[in-house]
Order: sequence, then C-alpha cells, then structure tokens
Amino acid sequence: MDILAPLVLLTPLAGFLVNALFGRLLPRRVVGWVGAGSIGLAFLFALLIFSQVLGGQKLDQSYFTWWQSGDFNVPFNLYVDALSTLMILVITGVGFLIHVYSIGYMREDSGYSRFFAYMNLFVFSMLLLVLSGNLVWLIIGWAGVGLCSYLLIGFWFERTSAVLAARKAFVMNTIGDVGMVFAAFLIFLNLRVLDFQGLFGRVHQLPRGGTVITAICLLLLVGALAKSAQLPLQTWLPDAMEGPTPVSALIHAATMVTAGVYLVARMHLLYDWAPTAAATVAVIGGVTAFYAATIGTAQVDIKRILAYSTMSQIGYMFLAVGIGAYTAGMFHFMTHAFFKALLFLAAGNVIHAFHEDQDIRHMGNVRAGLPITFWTFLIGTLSISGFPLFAGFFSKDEIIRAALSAAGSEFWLGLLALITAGLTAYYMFRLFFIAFGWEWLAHDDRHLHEALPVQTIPIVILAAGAVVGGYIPVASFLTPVFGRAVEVGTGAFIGLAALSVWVALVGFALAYLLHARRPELAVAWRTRLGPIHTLVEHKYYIDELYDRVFVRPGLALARFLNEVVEPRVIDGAVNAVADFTLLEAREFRLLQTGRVRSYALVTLGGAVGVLLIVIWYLGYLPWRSGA
Amino acid sequence: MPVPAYSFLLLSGVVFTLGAIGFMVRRNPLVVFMCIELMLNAVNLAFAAMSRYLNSLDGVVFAFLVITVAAAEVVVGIAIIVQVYRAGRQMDVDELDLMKD
Amino acid sequence: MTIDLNGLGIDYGAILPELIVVGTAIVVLFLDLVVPPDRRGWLAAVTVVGLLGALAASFPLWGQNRAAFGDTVVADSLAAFFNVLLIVISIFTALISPRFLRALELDFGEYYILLLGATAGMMLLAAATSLMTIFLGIELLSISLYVLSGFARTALRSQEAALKYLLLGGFATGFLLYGMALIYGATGSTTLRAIAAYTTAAAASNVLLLVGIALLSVGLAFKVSAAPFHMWTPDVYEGAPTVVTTFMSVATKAAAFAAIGRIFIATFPSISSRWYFPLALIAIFSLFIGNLVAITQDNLKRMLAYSGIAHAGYILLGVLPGTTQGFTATLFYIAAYAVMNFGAFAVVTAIGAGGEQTAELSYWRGLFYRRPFLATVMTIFMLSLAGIPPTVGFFAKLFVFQALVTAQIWAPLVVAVIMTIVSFYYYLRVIVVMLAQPDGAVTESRVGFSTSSVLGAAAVATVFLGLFPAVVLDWASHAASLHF
Amino acid sequence: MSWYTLPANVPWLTLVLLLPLIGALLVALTPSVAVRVIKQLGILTSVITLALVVAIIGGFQQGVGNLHLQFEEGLQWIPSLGISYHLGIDGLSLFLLGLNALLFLIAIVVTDSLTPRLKEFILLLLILEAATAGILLALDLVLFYVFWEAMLVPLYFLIGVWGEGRRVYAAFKFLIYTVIGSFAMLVAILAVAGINFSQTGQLSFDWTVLVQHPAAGVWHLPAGLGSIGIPQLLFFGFALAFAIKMPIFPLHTWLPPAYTASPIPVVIVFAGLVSKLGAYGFLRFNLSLFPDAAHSLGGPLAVLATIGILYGAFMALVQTDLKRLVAYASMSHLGFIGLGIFAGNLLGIEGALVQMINHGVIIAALFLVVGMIERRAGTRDRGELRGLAATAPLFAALFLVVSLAALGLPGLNGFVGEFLIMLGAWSSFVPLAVGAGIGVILAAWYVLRFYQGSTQEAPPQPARFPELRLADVGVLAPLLGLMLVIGISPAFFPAAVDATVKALPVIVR
Repeated sequence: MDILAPLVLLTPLAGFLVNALFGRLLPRRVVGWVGAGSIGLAFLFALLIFSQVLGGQKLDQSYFTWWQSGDFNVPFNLYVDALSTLMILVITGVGFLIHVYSIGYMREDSGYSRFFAYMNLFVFSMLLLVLSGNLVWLIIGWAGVGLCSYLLIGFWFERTSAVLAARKAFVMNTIGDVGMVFAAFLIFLNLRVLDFQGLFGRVHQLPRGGTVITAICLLLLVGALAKSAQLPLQTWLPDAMEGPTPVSALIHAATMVTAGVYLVARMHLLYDWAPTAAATVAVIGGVTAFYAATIGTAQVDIKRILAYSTMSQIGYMFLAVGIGAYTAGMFHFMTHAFFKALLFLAAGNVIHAFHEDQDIRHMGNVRAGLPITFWTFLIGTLSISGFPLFAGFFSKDEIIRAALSAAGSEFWLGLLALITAGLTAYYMFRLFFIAFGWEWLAHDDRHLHEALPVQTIPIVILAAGAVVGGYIPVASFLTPVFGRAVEVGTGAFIGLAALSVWVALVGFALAYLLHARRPELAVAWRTRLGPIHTLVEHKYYIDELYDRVFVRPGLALARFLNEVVEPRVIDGAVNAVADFTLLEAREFRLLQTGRVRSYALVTLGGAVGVLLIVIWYLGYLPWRSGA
Repeated sequence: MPVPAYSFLLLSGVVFTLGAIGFMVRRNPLVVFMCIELMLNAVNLAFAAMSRYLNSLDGVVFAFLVITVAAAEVVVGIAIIVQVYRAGRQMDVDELDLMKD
Repeated sequence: MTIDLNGLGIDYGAILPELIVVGTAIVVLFLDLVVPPDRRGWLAAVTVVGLLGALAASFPLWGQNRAAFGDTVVADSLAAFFNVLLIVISIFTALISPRFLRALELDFGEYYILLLGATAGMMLLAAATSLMTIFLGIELLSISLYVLSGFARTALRSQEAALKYLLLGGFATGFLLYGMALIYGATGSTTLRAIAAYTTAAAASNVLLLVGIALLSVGLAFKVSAAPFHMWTPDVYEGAPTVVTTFMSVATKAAAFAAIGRIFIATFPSISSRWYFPLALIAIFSLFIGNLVAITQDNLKRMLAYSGIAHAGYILLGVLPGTTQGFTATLFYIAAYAVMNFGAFAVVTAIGAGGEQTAELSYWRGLFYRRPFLATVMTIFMLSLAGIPPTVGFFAKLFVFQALVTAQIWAPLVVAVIMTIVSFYYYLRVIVVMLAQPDGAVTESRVGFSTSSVLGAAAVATVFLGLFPAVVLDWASHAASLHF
Repeated sequence: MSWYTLPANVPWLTLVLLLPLIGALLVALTPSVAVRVIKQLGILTSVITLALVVAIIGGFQQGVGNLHLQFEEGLQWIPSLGISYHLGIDGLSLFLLGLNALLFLIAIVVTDSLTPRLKEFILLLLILEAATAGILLALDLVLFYVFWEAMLVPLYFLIGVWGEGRRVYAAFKFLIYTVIGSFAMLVAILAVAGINFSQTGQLSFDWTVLVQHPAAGVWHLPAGLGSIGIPQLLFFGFALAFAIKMPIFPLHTWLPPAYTASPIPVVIVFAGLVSKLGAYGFLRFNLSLFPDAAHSLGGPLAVLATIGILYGAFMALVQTDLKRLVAYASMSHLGFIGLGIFAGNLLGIEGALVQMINHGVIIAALFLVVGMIERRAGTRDRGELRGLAATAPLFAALFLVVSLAALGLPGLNGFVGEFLIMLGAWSSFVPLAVGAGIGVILAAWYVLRFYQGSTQEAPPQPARFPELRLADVGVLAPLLGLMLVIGISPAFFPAAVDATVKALPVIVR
C-alpha cells in the first residue's frame, strides 16, 4: 500500500504534466484520453487500496522531510484509512466519469488541453488533500484544490463575469486557508505535533472543551466553511457556476466543496473534544441547508439552482458531522456525489441543447429530444428529494433521524432539516417541471438532439449510483474510523422515514400544483409574497452587504493611503526637514555681504566671544565661577 | 616714580581697540590699512612694555620683527590698493562687493 | 661683548628644505630675467626641480628631534610630514599652473617666486617652535598669497579678493600678535618649550595667558578659515585665480594646523580643559556654517570654499581630545583633504582655463558626456569629500570620529555626523549636474598632459588611500607624537 | 550542504569578491563599441561567479567551525585600530550569497545590448555585485561598513544615469535616506568597538570578537533627563541603517520612486537583493551583538513590520503603474521578513531567512514579468493592459506561477516562509500574526487584480501581444524552478542554517 498510495497521487499528476507541457502539440483525442485515463488508472489503484483496507490494513508512511528544525518536524507522509479510502474512491470514480463526459462536452472548446490539465491537477490536489498525513500537506492540497477551482471557474477568462467570480472564490478560500494555518499554529504550539497520528494521540492532553481546543476547531471550521460554501463564506459558490458544467459537477458539487465535511470528519477526535465547536458546526450546517434551500426556490438559472441545492445538501452533511453522526455525513457525501454529479452533467446536456441558455423558463420538451438526459435527471431529482429507496433517501434520512433522536438543541436542527427536505423536493421539482417541461403532454416542435454517448453513458452510470448507492454499507465500512454509529429502534426508523417521505411528498405536490398544473397560481403567490420573494430571489442581499462592508471600504482606505498619507503625511514630513535645512542655510548665507567691514565685524565678534568664554572660565562673569 | 606695567598694557589695549574700531568705521582702504598698522603698533608697545617688565630681550626683538614684517606688508598692501584703484577707480571698501552671497 | 653663535644653535641642516625652496625662488627670480616670455614653462620646470630637491632634503628629518636656532625651529617627524605634504602640493600646483596661466595671459615669472615663497613660509610654520618663527612663517605665506590672489592684474574680482584678503589678514594678524604678546608677558618667553615648561595646571587661571591663548587661537582660526573667522574665505577663493585658490585652499590649512598642533597639543596640554570648549565651539560653528551655506552655492569655487570651512571643522575635531590619537586623525585628515580638495580644485582649474564663468555650476551640465575623464575624477573627489568609501575621505572621517568616541566627546561628534549627511546634498549635486543631459554644445580646450597626470595621480591616491590607509596612518601617528 | 569538502588553502571568499572586479576590469579594457563582447564578458563573469558560489554552498558544512563560520579568511588591514580584512560565511549569509550571484547573472543577461553606454552599465553592475557580496561576507564591522557604503555609488549611478522618469530625484532621495542610516550605524560601530575596548582592553572591530561580549551599561542623559540602556542605543544605531534599507514602515518613501526609476536589470538586483541586505544586517548585527536590546525593542519593530505588511498591501491594491505596484508588494513581503526576524525565535528567524531567498526570487521574477510586459505592450499602466493571455498563453502561464508564489500559495516557495514566519510571530505576539494573516488575504486580492487585470478578459482588438521567446523562458526558468523546489521540499534549507540560527545570542537567551 505504501506504493499504491503514491501511485494514486502520481497518475493524475502525470496526466496533468503531459497535458500541461505537450497538450497543445497532441491531438485532441489523445489529450482527452490521457486526461480521463489517468484518473481511471487512479481509480483502479484506489480500488486496490480499497480491497486492502477491507482487509483491515492502514497506512501512515513518511516519504520525505518537508521541514525539520528543533521539534518542528513536518514530513511528507500519506495516511490511508477507511475514511480517506472512501474519499479517494468517490474522487477518482466520479472524477473519472466526469472526465469521460468532458471529452464530449468540451470537444469544441479551444482550451481543450488546458481544461484537462486543470482537471487532472485538481484531482491530484484533492487526492493529496485526503491522503495527506499531516496538516501542512493537507493545507497544501487544500490550497491546490482552491487554485484549480479558481482556474476552472475562470476557465473562459475572456468573460469578465468569470474573471470576477474566480477572484471572489480565490480570495474567500484564502480566508479559509489562513484560518486553517492559524489552527495548525495553535495545534503545534500546544501539542508540538502536526501529523495526524501524533495529533490524535495527544489531543486528549488538552482540557476538554477548553479555549485552546475550541479555538483550534473553530479556526479549522473557518477553512471548512470557506471551502464548502457554508454561511457566512458561501457567496462564491453560485458565481462559481461561471465555470464549464463538468467543473461544477466535479469540483462544485461532488468533491471539493465537500472537503470541509471531510476535514471535520478527519478531525472528529478534536471536535468530540470541543462540544461548543461541534455545536457551531451543526448549527451552521442546519441553517445553511435551510437558507440555501429557500434561495433555491426563487432562482431561474438551472445551474444556480443546482448550486444552491449543493450548498443546502452540504449543510446537511455539516449538520451530521456537527452532531457527531460522522458516518451519516460521509454516507450523504457519497450519495450526494452520485446524484449531484448526475444532475449537473444532465443539466450540462440540456444547456448545450439550448445553446448555452441556462434560464429554465426558456426550456422545455426535453423528453422528446434528450430522453436519456430526461430520465436520468428525473432519477437524480427523486434521489435528492429523498424519495424512498433512492440513495438520497437513505443518507438524508439517517441525518435527520440522528438529529431528531438526539436530545436538546439538535432536535430543532433536525426539525429544520426536515422542513428543508420539503423545500428541497419543492425546488427540485419546480426546476424539473419548468425546465423539462410538463408540456411534453402538449407538444413543442423544437428539435433538440441528445448528447453523444460519451456524455450519456457516464450519466447513466451515475444514475445507477443514485439509485443503488443507498444500499452500500458505508457505516460498517467506516466503523474502524468513527466507531459504531448510533442505533435507533426499527420503530423510530419507520416512523421518521414515513415522516420525511411525507414531507417530501408535500414539497413535490406543491411544485406540481404551482408549476405544472396551475402556473397562474405561482404568479399570484409571487405577487402576494412580493418583498419576501425579492429578498429570497436576491439571496438575502448578502453579496451586496459584503461589498458595502468589506470591499468598498478596503479600496477606499487604500486610496486614502495612496493619495493622502503617503505623499502628504510621510513624505511631507521628510520634505519638511529638507526645506527647513535649506531655509537655515539661506539665513546663514545673509552674513556674506561682500563687505570687508562687516566681515571684520563678524571676526571681531568671534574674538569677543572667545574672550567671553575665557573670562567666564576665570569666573569674572556673575553666573559661574571657573577655576 | 616708575609707571606700573599694567598701565602700558592698558594703553596698548586701548590703542589696539582703537585700531580695530577704526577698521570698522573707515571706508578708505588706505585709512583702514593704517588702522591695521595702529593695531600692530599697539602690539609693539605691549611687547616693549613686557620686555622691560620681564627684563628679557625677546620682546624687543619680537617688536623689531613685527616692525620689519609690517613694513613688508605695507609695501604689498599699498601695491594692491593702488592696483585696485587702477582696476576699478575705487577708493571705498564698501563698493568692493562684486563677490558676495 | 662677543656673541657665541654656537649657543644660538645654528644648524642649517635642520632647515635645509626651507633653504632649498628659498634658494630656488632666488634662482627663478634671476632666470626670469633671461628666459624668453614664451619659454616661461621652464620656470615651472626649475621650480619643480628645486622642490624635488627640498623633498629629498626633507626625508632625513624623519624620526629626528633637532631643535635649532635657539629653539625657534625644530627638525622632527612632524616637520618632515608637513614638508613632504606641502612640497608635493606645491609641485602639483607648479605642474598645473603653466597651461592655466597661459590661458589667462598671466604667465609671469613672479608667480613661481611667490609660490615658492608661500611654500617656504608654510614649511617654516610647520617647523616653528617659537612665537617669532610662527609669526614669521604666517606672514611669509600670507604676504605671498596676498599678491598671488591679486595676480590677475586686470581682473577686478582678483583685485578685490587680494584687497579683502590683505585687510582681513592684517586684521587677524593683529589679534595673533597681541595674543603672542600677552603669552610672552605671562610666561616671559617666546619659545614654545619654555612656555610649555611654565604652563602647569596652576596656569589655568592666569588671565594674561588665557586671554593671550584666546587671541592667538583667533589668529590661527582665521588662517585655517574656521567659522566665525572664515568670512574672507569664499570671496577670496572665488576671486583669486583658480590655480592660486587650489594651492592655498589646501596648503595654508595644512601649515596652520601644524602650528595649532604644536601650540595646543604640545605646549598647553596641562590646561586643555581651558581651550577645549572654545575650540569645540569653533569646530561646531565651522561644521554648521560651512555645510549649510555650501548647499546654497551655485559657484563651484564658493561651494568648495564653504566645504573647506566645513572640513576645517572636521580637522579641528581631531585636535579636541588633545591626545596623540586625535592629532593622528587630524594629520591623516589633513593629508586626505590635501589630496582630494586639491584634486577637486585642480579639475575646476582645468575647466577654468576656459574663462571666468566656468566655475558656475550651470557650466558643468553634462560634463560626463563632454569630458568623461574630468567628470569621473571630479566624481571621485566629490565622493571622497563626502566621505563615501572606498575613498580616503571616508577613513579621514572614520579616524576623527573614532578619536572622539574614544575620548567620549559626543556633542561635536553628533553635529559632525548630522552635518556630514547635509554635506552629501551639495557634493552629490555636483555629480547630479554633471550627469544631467548637456544642453548646449560647449567644448573646452583639451587638458594638457601634465594637468591630466596630476589629476590622475590625485584620483588614484584618493582611491588607493581609501583601500590601504594603514601606511599613511602609521606615519601620521608617528609624526603626531609631540612633546616638549 | 557538505556534499564534499573544498580544499582549505584556497581563499574562496576573496575569489568571490575578486571575480566580478576582474570581470569589471576586463570590461573596462574593452572598447565601448564592442557591445556584444562586453555583454558576453559580463555574462561569463557572473556565470563563473555563480558556479564558484554554488561550489561553496555545496562544500558548506552545517555546524562546523568557530561560531559555525567557514571559509574564514583574516588579514591585518589597519592594525593600529584593530580593523581587519576578515571574511567568513555561515548559515545567515550562505544562501543569500547564492541569490546574489544568481540575480546578477539574470540582471546582466536581461540587459538590452542596445542600452546606451552599455560598457559603463555592465561595469557598474559587476562592481555592485562585488560590493553586495562583500556585505554578505565581511565579518569586520568597518569592512562591512565600507562595502555597505561602496554599494551605494554604483547603485546611485545605475539609477541616476540609466533610469527613467525622475531618475536623478529618485537616486538622490534613495542615497540621502540611506546615508542617514549609514552614519547612525557608523557611530554605533565605533561605539561598540570603544565599549568593547573599555571592557576587554582589546580594540577590535571584529564581529567574532565583539559577539563574545555583548555591550552593556546605561547612559545617563545630562541634566537628569533620565537614562537609556547603551545596548538599546547602539541597537537603534544599527537598526536605523537596516530599517531604511529594508525598508521598514515609515522609512520607505524612497523605495517607490527608486524602484520605478530603475531600469529592469537594476531593479532586479535592487529589489531582489539589496533590500534583503537590510534584513541580513539585522540578523548579523542587531540580533547577535545586542540580544537583550533585541528582546526589548523587537516588539515595537515587529509592530512596524506588521504595519508595513498591511500598508504595502493596501498601497499595492490601488497602484496603476505595475512597477510601483510590485514595489509596494515587495514592501509588504519585506514586512513579513521583518516580522519573522523580530519575533526572535527559531522558526521566525529561519522563516525570515528562507523568505529572504523567496522574496528575492519572486520579486525578481515579478519585475522580469513587468519588464516583458513593458517591452511588448509598450506600457506599464494597468489601465491600458488587458487580455494578454489571448495571444500569449505561455507568458500567462509563467506569470501565473509567479503570481501564485507571490501571494504565498501553499506548495510554492512563498508559503514556506510565510508559514514559518507567522508561526514564529504567533508564539511571540499573536495579534501581529493575525495582522500578517490579513496581509496574506490582501495579497491574494492585489496579486489577482494585477494578474487578472493584465492577462485576462477580452483583449483589445486587434490583440498583438507577442508570445515569449525561448530566451525569456530561459531567464524565468531558474526562478520558477526555485519556486517549486523550495515550495515542495525545502528541507535542505534548515539542514544548512539550523546550527547558525540556534547559536544566535537572541535565541540562546
């Protein structure tokens, strides 16, 4: 395994290097298959690792030293356990499918090789993130995925909107990175370790729930929030939809944005040790889930709706890991990877079919033109809405159950999650009905073309995952990491399941009523809840708030320094000294009248002065007696 | 009755001061030059008095030295003054301020 | 009554260099009658030869301590040090003179005679150990310089300079002499040895003595053009023919400082607490006025005059501790100053052959592109005057500051440092001007071989001593060990 | 790195000093019309020097030698004052010496053969190289000071003659600022030696001697104005010189004009190296000679450094002239270095040391990029630049890597230094570390404005920004290589400097 782990890392890196260095020389098909193939290879290696992990193996292998001075010793070491195995399986598996899809989706783009280079680099960084055995390299991977996200959001860099979205994402993620770096500082300064083994071994030296451990966890949380687009660092994700759709599927749905969840799960020993921080995670998760879902109900851009649903689903995961249901969180991460990737890719087909128009109101009659896309999208929608026996049903249910069955504040979060489930069903079916068109009953003679097989096959595979993913025994697989998950009686199980199903049905029914049966009602409702609707539609104006509170004041301060402080104050002082010197010089200069007699006078004055000093010494002057 | 030494000193001091003041107040280069001579003679007086008082010859010798050197200086001085007069038709030191800041 | 000549300690060997110089002057005087006007360059040659002879005669004095002529002069290392310095300066002057004089049509034999006379006077001053000889030396050099300043007979500025120098010089001489008289009165003797013997710590409250020292120091400060006795300097430097300014700006200072050293450090160490404060004040004044007013000058000769005043301050700083180490620094500084300031003025002379207004800074615009050689050496001299390593000027300042630190003399040190920073402004200004793009196409006549070789030598010396100051420093410290 | 041992009887360090001077001499002897010969001479010289320095780095052995100094050479210079020609190298100077050689090579390579008076230009560059190398090698305080001042002269002319815009004003301001600091340091140097003399009776300016007995004592101001610790006073004297050179806020106003006026080859060594010499001075003198004062005055200086980080970052945010922008970015980065130094602990100082190298590499690369932009687009105004990537993707890619290193992306070299510095700062003064963290965020902001603003968005039609030539890539390549190597596996660095840093008195205390 100590060979396999680096291999998993190196194959995407190799793919990146090939495409980055020679991409523009190679024929497109080679580029595409190098890009996809490297990930596929990595997936195979991941499977081998998986088999070994099933055999109960673990790995914590150090390969070289990064920095070593005093007791600050940071190696480059890889850490493989069930958790990281699950992650790399999803990353490489789903990643592979998305790469294959991209071969078709990006086929007409001029930046073909650049795209695959970036994608491979992303997969490499993501794998580094999850395989790293210490915080420093985790941060390096963490920043690496951030970089790739930046590069791919701004992939079409001639669009100003894309450029700005990319910058926003990067800066916000930098905030997160700094938070994590500070967390690393606290950990090192208090425990003198930065590698996970040592850290998990020593974390209990800190007082439980003490300031230090809480601060560490909260600082880590800052990183997690930025990466996973949770409140209050969420605003970059919707804009990130400027990137090509496969990017949204891979980075901004399936993998990168869930890194925050992985981080909390990976650090679960710390969070168990800092209840306050854990509770914070849960609250933020629950609130974000609801917040994003509400916004999702009022958007018309298909990708943005999916983006908000992602935000909302990740909220679920945060809620789960926050209340200690780590297996549930990771379980939902996996199923979400399936159905959300599926939804995005399907959406990509649709967008292509409608010539890059992303407004759901302009779409329709998808079933006739893109049957595969239609049915798979429907599967995805059912799965995310938590309809029974679909993957999303099991994972989401587990989270809600864990929350509700817990006592205290978690209960209310559970309730919130339940309501959110209803909202989810509503806005997803709203999307479905409006975009994919109820009017397949009526008929619409737009000629749409189904995407290439290279695009549809991955979607079908993902659809399969979205259906059967719920039956994968993730919980037992993760047991060595998190211990046994909380068990609840079958009675409660049935009851809660029924409840959430019922809630989902309500959401579905509402969507059906407003957007399929009687659209006029929807209009009426929108006018009735005017202000609320606009508030939701404008994402609660948080973007505008940040712009007013941070961006503009920052630039204003910068201008003030540049136009006033530097030239007037600092340089002003310097120049003042110089001017004063010159002034003095001019005054002394006046002595030089050019007249002999005045010169003699000065000379005489000097002589008198010297004499006075002597007399002073001799004590003939009243105020001091010399000798 | 012998005159005390300090009175000579006093006298020479007064003369010296007169010379210095004359230097300040007169504008004709020749007169200014004479004032310098006055100062030098004050010095000579001092030397002579001292020499007498200490009854050592050095002072007197010094005085002779001063006189001779002063003579040389006068020669050069007059020459320069004449030259200045030739060059600039100038008999007022205050008018000589071509060079100043 | 018979006079025992031996008792007077007649010892011509002790003053052989001076004698040779004077002799040369007389030879030149007679040669001038026979040499055809267009061959006056020979006079310079003869002058140089004679000076070389004097130079050779100076070396034997090194390491001796021969008092002669009834203790009025001494032949010791200090005298030798200054003889060498002064003679070299004088030789260099003689070398750059002919071209300049010809250009200004001042090519008369008297020039060399007066030059030699001044040199002799300075050498005498450096060797003098009696108030009389000090006075004699000062007057000999002064009178020669009075005439030299007015050597441009038709130029009004030159005449004005001469008259100002004459009158003020005479004025100062008055103070000098009166001081001498009082000292004589207080101590009953004119030889420094006897005065030193008389001056014990008890003399610290002797009115006559102290007042005498005060007036004496006024006279000397005037000669080294230290503020506030500097008023004559800018005008005379500006008005005198540049080549004369070149000579007197360095030589006079040097010689006068030799006397200052002999008087204050060797003769009055026991009452140093009395002369420290006035001298410190004079030094500080010089640093202030020299450096500040130099900023405002647009005429290079005036600017260098003020810089000279400032440097008088630096040199005086070395005297303040009253220690051998301090005086060593002073001597080193004098040597350094001689090299770099002579060089700077020599460049002005080389340019100045073009006419009067050439000393105006505006005329130097873009010199780097017109006359790279002159501009480069001028840059070296400016950097050295400012005290930037690796030039001798840096070590000169370093040693002086070092002496002050060891003696824990802080206030003057701080002033010196601050004023040095100010001085960068005007020294660099010259470089800046020379760097600026030339506006008009001015072309000077090309510099002669002798001049350029003198400039080259000075520049090389400036840099070389900036890299290896140790040798000269050792000479200085050897020469600085004075005592009676 | 002790891969091998160099023969001991060779004066290696003197060779490092002499080689550029010999090259300068050869250049001086070449007729000025033979520009190609002159440039090739310059390149040859700097290549040989670089090779020599690399050989020295390879032969350097961690933790060996008196005070961990190696390749020591000592000669009497001014015996009567205890001034000597004493060279040596240790962890503090080792890699900076390498940076020195590398940057000068690059500077000479990128010098345009059409530069007017090319001969003098190369000549001065080589002299400057010798001076800067001397600063890093000198172990005698006076010798150090001589090199320190000697460095000004060529720099002054390089800016004043070959500069652009208000070149003379810029050169002048830079020089005056610097000499103010220098003279404060000179007095301090003299005082240190004097105090040591009064303590031990031995007059010496030798660092290895002075570092043995740190100055102590209190100076009572006249007229009962209280008293000042003498170490603090001396510390201040040195600090002023180095703080101006770095520069530390608010002594920085000479920097933007100077960098803006300098031609690209000059600004590469100016920003890349000279600024680091200030930091080096702090480590070599302030922290070793006055450890106590370093502790008492480190705090305030660290605060200033942090202000500098934020101030520089904010200023960089709104600059339109790319050179000015990079100048302020450089100031911000130097704030980090200062913070690490004044944190006064092992990791902070090692971080500062590695960050010095990083900063040299990054800033040099940034100015190279600016130079390429200016040469190709004919302007440096951010407002007039956009969409360069459209026609020059390779340029955009390399520029991107440089930018990422500049904003401290983990995995590239900038991160290593900033991480260690902030870690060191955090263990000394937490709020400052937080301030530095904000600086990191701002860096991401202004660097991306810089990068995206010039390379991205729709290019002006017709887009005619030529792609890089192989030569340009060749110049950038070594710098990019260093960014990656140091970023991914910097372990060799502490392996070489650890012993020296641990032995610093300020750490020992």
